[in-house]
Amino acid sequence: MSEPVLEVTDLVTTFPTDASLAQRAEGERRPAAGRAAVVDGVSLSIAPGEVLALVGESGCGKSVTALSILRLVPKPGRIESGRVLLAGRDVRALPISEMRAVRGAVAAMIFQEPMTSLNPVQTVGVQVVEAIRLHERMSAAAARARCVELFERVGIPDADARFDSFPHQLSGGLKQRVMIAMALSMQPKLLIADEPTTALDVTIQAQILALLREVRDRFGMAILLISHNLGVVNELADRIAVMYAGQVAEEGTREELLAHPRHPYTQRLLASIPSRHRPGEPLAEIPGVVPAPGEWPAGCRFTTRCHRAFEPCATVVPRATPISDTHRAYCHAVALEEERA
Amino acid sequence: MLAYAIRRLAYGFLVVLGVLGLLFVLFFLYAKPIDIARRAVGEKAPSAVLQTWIAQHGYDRPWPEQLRDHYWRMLSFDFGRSDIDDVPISRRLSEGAGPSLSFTVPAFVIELLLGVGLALFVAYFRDTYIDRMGVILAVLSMSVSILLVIIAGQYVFGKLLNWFPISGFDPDPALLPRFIAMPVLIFALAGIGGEIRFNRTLFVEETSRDYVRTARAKGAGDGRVMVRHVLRNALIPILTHVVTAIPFLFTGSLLIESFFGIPGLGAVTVDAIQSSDFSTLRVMVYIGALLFIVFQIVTDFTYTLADPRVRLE
Amino acid sequence: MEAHVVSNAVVAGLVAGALYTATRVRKSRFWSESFRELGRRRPVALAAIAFYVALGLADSVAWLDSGAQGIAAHRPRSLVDRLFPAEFQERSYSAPLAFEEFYGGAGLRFPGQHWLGTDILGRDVLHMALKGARVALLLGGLTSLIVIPLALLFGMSAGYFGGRIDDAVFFAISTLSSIPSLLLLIALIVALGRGPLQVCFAMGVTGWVSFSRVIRGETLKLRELDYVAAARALGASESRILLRHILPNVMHLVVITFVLLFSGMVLTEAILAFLGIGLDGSWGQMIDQARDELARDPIIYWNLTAASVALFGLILAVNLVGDAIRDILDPRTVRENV
Amino acid sequence: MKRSSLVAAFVLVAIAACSNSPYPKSDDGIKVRYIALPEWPKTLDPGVSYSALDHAVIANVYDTLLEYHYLNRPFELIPGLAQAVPDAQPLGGGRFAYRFRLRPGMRFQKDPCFAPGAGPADREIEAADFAFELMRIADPVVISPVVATFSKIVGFDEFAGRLAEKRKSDPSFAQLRIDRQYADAGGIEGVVVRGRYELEIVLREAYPQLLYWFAMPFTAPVPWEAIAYYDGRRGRPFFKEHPIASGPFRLARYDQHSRIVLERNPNWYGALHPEWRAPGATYPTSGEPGDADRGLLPPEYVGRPLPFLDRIDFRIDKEDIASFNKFLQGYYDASGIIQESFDRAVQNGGLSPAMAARGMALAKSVEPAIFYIGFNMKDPVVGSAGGVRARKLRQAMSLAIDAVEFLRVFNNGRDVPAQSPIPPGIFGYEPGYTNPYRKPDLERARALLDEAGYRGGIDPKTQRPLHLTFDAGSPDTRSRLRYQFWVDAWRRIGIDVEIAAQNYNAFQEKMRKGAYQIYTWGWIADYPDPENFLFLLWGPNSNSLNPGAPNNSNFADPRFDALFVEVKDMPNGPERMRKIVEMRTILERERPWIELSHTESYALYHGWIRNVKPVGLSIPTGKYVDVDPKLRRAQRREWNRPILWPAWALAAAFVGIVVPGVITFFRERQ
Repeated sequence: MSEPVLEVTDLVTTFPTDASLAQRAEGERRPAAGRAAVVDGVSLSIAPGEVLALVGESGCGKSVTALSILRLVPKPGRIESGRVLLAGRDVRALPISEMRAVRGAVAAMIFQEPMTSLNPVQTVGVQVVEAIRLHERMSAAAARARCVELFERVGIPDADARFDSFPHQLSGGLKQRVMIAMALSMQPKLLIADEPTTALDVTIQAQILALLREVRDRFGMAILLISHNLGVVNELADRIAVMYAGQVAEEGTREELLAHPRHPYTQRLLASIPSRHRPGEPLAEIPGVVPAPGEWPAGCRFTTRCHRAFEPCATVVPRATPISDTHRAYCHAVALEEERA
Repeated sequence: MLAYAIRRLAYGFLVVLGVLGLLFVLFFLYAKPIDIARRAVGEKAPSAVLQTWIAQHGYDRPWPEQLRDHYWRMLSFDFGRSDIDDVPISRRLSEGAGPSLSFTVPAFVIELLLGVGLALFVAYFRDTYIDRMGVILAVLSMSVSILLVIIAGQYVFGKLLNWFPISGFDPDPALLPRFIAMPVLIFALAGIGGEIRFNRTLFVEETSRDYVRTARAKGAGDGRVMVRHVLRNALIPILTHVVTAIPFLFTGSLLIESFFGIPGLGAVTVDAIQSSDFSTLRVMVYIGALLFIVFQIVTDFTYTLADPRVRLE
Repeated sequence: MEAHVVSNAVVAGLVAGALYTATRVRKSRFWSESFRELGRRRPVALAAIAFYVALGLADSVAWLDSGAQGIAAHRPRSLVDRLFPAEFQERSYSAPLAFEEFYGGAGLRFPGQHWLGTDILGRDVLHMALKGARVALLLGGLTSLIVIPLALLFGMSAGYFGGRIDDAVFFAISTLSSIPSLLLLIALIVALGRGPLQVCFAMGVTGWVSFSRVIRGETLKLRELDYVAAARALGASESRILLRHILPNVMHLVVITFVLLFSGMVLTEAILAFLGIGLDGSWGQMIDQARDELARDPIIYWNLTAASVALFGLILAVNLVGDAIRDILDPRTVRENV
Repeated sequence: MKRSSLVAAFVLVAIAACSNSPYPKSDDGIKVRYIALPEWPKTLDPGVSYSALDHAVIANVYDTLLEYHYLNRPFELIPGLAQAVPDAQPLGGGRFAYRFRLRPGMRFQKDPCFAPGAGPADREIEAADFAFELMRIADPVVISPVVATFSKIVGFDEFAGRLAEKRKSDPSFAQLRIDRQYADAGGIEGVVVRGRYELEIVLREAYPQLLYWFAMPFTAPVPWEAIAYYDGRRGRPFFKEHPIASGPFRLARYDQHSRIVLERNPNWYGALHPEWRAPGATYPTSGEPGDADRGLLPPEYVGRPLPFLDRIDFRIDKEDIASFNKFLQGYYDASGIIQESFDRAVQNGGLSPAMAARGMALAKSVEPAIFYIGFNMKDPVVGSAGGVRARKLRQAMSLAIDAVEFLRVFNNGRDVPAQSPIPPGIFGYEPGYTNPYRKPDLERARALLDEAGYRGGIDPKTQRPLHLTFDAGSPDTRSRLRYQFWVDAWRRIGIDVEIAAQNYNAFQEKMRKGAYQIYTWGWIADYPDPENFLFLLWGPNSNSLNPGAPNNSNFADPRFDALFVEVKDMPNGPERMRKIVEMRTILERERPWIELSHTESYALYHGWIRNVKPVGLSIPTGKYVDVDPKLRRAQRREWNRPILWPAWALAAAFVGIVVPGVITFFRERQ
């Protein structure tokens, strides 16, 4: 396995708890000190050309993890601890000027809502050119040519005309393509795609996924795909990491996880996909609700909703139990099974 | 676009006619011709002279005729003479325009720049004590009457610290800055509270938008994000708010010119009020309305520059 | 009918009206919750406004002293007046809590009892400052009583019926609003004469413009909403829709706009006082009379400071409460319309 | 960060660049006198302007046949453009003639109007120019305020009639050149021009006060060319904005609303012919006793040719507080003392030590003026129609007003409490006389009220306090305070007086229709003669007879009117004094007025200005005064050093508050 593009170890990102947030909104001088670790000790790594999917219900911290990588956590969030190695450089140690050089050049990001992710009062061309010229000195004409070429590469028809149109003149799919073009403008080593297809209708979704696959294959670019849609993950991901309540529950290759998931949460998650469900049986669903940040049980955070929870789960935080050299799960039950096997 | 322009100008003209109509009614409510004559000619004049003056100025004609003449003269900018000292009002306007603009324009520009600049600065430091302090100062400055700001300013800067002349005016370029320094300072600071507060709320709202996150993801620096993205998007509401600040130019110039002895349009208006010289007052109101309408139309057109989404149908 | 009897009646009416709205507010969850939220956010400013209102109302309740004779027998004294002894007047200036006159050091008729000193005519500054509250509230209150019903009538009908009514009202709004408000105000007062009624009417006209524009805009939006269409489908008459559906949804805007305009009006009155066409006994007039006293040496500050602090206090409180109300009730619409 | 440093830099630059001097550096070396005018002059036309303010400007521009001696008191006429002060020559039929002889060789200032199109030219002053000005006063189009006075000249009104008639009958007549119009209308019979330098004025009746009028700008020489040329057409100014000088100064700059500048007139007869040593062109050699030790007869000035100043610079400064402060900073050379700063300037009657230390001088003088509250005698309640009851009411109200207290509160004790209409310094004033109804006595006032049938101030008809209205025009806040003082005074005796302030038109309307009860008015003397005050109460001058006449009280007492006719033409002497005393006792009893005060003018002068004597009447003082620019510049610099530490404190505070916040923000940032 060649040098990983991204290596995140024990990342912890905290936000003030809801209670202190309410007091802050009201202008309280000293909001309650409580901060909850929305991302609590997440570790993951991606090799060049590899697609890692980060899966989990909404609110499990997958987006915050992604934003933390580029240090884009919105206020009042804060990265407390952990190491983020991006192409061998520790992102958290970088001064702001160098961090800016990393964003867009070493790692780039596209978002879920293409409708609102583009500046409405600037043409799409200008916005892509800005992405280019932020990192490379280049004449306007050269930048424009580069941008048109990028538009063609991401499949935007008559790219030169589109250069001068405004975001509100393009469809959702075209806008997402512009976002991707913008992300690819400096051939970054890592592309973070936060729910890239969720806001698009199905036919466009397929085209965007095909584009992402082509990007991985042609440029050997590592992709961190964030999604709650297991169908999309199944199509694109090489490896999958399942997150629950700020922690990685299980991690492994696509085949391992989809064929024989071991962590109870992953199992129930897969079971609730309609397409895999056998007709006649009631749809499987997970009882209870994801606990709010800061109100997590001491031990394994899934314990309150886990059908295989037993004595240690409530008090002891599960450690990673290796199932194969690429497959791990953080669950006492799985650890027990492995001991016996 | 052109169709919209024509329609907008036509509507603007209709409003001008409305304004003139209102002024004519007010004028007639105000004075009977014999009073105006006596005021212009003087209390001691025999009634014969008064009648000739009334005939000369056409106040004895039936009101529809006077209405038509009123519209015709106002629209052709022939403002006639002041009731009090018979000086052609148009000459008074041209003499007064210079001094008035010499301090209202710089004050307006400074207020706009500071208003946007400080608001951006405070919005950038959102939820820090700089932000809270900025808002508090803005609300405080809005709650102080401009009358007090002028009185205190003249007393402190003029009398105690000897920085600027207490009052007075001289168009000579070498002397002009020292005369308009305090009026501009006071005028800009008086209106800035409202501007900062209004702009700050706009900027805070824009910074939470998704495209700002995209810009930062691209590696854009904070300064660039605030100006090229946040400010550009907040431009339209700022433009509309700026238009509403124009009338404030008149209030400010009215007070500041009489306190600082600047012989501008404000001073002429105050003099017209205190000596009940309605013919001059009428022209001042007319010019004020005209400027306001023109400025509103101009602002409508700048919308398209500021925001491509706006289609002027 | 004596003036003070009329004012007593008005006060009674206002208090009754306030009680009635209080019961209505307690019933509707939306309003009671907003009010509690407002109380939590700006307790001090709310208390300040309550104090000013109470002061204004107290000052409007007056009656004749049966015992007095001569001219005093025919001078009704209000609750606020009764806080001070009758004929509570010195010969001229005296410093706060002073025991002798500011000039010449002669003895005072009420030594040490003038908390904020006396003005050039020897009148007690604290007493005048307190009486200023009534004038400010009269200005704000009276003008709004004229403006709100008119603005609702015109604004809603223009917004709802559209067509010619809307054109006419919109034309009136653009005509009036294209004249700088102070100049329009002055032209009206100079034309109609300088009494308090004329000033309030003139303020009303300028206030009406902003009010009706906001209401027209909101009604235009509400008219398109589905629930209005639904009501019409169920056969509700136009007037019923206006009263039952549109009016309640516009009331929160009325509250917000009123608060914003109130501070504007009181500040404008201070400028009118300087131009000599303001209201009698207002803080603006006190400031204008006192503005030359800064030049005296040693400086006479108490007259100007008392009036300025009183004026500043009310305006600051109203602005703070105004902000809070706007954030609570409806952050978005108001910014575009006002 | 960079934006805040930008703002701080801007403030500092602004302060460094500006000094607080309102005048250019180039002015420092010149002999220029700076004067503050509280209002902008309405007109500079000598035939029309009647206010002391306008005269302060044009008295230095228009010379007149006679002038007042600068120093002698009581005022004494000396020859100006005329060679001598004429005496009245009685002619048959009660007529009197005055003959003036001009000095040949006196010229108007150079001006394009004398040779239109050919550039500035000038012309000799001739007797016809004086005749032309008198005809202008008669001309109805000019609307001069002093027509009534000059209609005493034989043929004056007839000329005006002929002129108006010709203009109405023949429209082309009005297009004729102005001097031809006057010539075709036959001129004024009583104004005879003999040759180029002799002028004779013939009066229909005795009017010794006429000579005083020939010391006022009304009768200054006006060239017809100026009237014809400056008609406001084709961009040319009106004549009322462009005076043509015959005096020591001429108009150099006229911004009506901000600044008026006069500069030395090279064509003035005093400059062209110093050898004449004309009384109007040389500094007086003698004066009033005490003038010498007041520094008004210094050897370096006595007998020297005038004027001493190069320029007089008038600035319109409406806020009297601001102009007084600028005077303290040295930017005006002299100033009256505003009520607010009186105690700093004057202590127990003399200059305060602080002011003396700055080298200032204080000049006190009583100006011939009277301010009073008047009753409208036509009103049924307060007027003569109310008979004895009304008179007792007026007497009671007069006793309620304490003029000394009023002056103490509003004028820092300045001004002389008035006992009768005639002010000090004018014949007929008796310092010892005290008016019994002007000594405040509330008890007697209440007693008089009871006698008048208003027991305790209650009006029997309405069973409520007697309600009267005090009519004020549209008073500014300060004058409303004064009226409130009087209302409070009357309230103490039970009368409820309401201040009726309405807009200007309504006020004028009420005055015309006589629908007013109480009012306040003031009168400043045109010339130093008791007639100029008593005529304010002369029956035929009643406002109700012809609008605008000065007798606003409509006071018409037959005995008083008869005495007035006798007194007005009598020379000063015991006989005239006896009749004046009798008139005074009538006023004492009838109380048409409540006399308040005679103006006592206090003026402060800086050390660098010399030969200044307060005069009151419109006398050309500009040519007698001198200035020491070097001393002025030194003292100004010393008094106006800007205090800059607040600027640094402000900048430091701004940085101190913002910077820590910024630093912590960036440190916290990810």
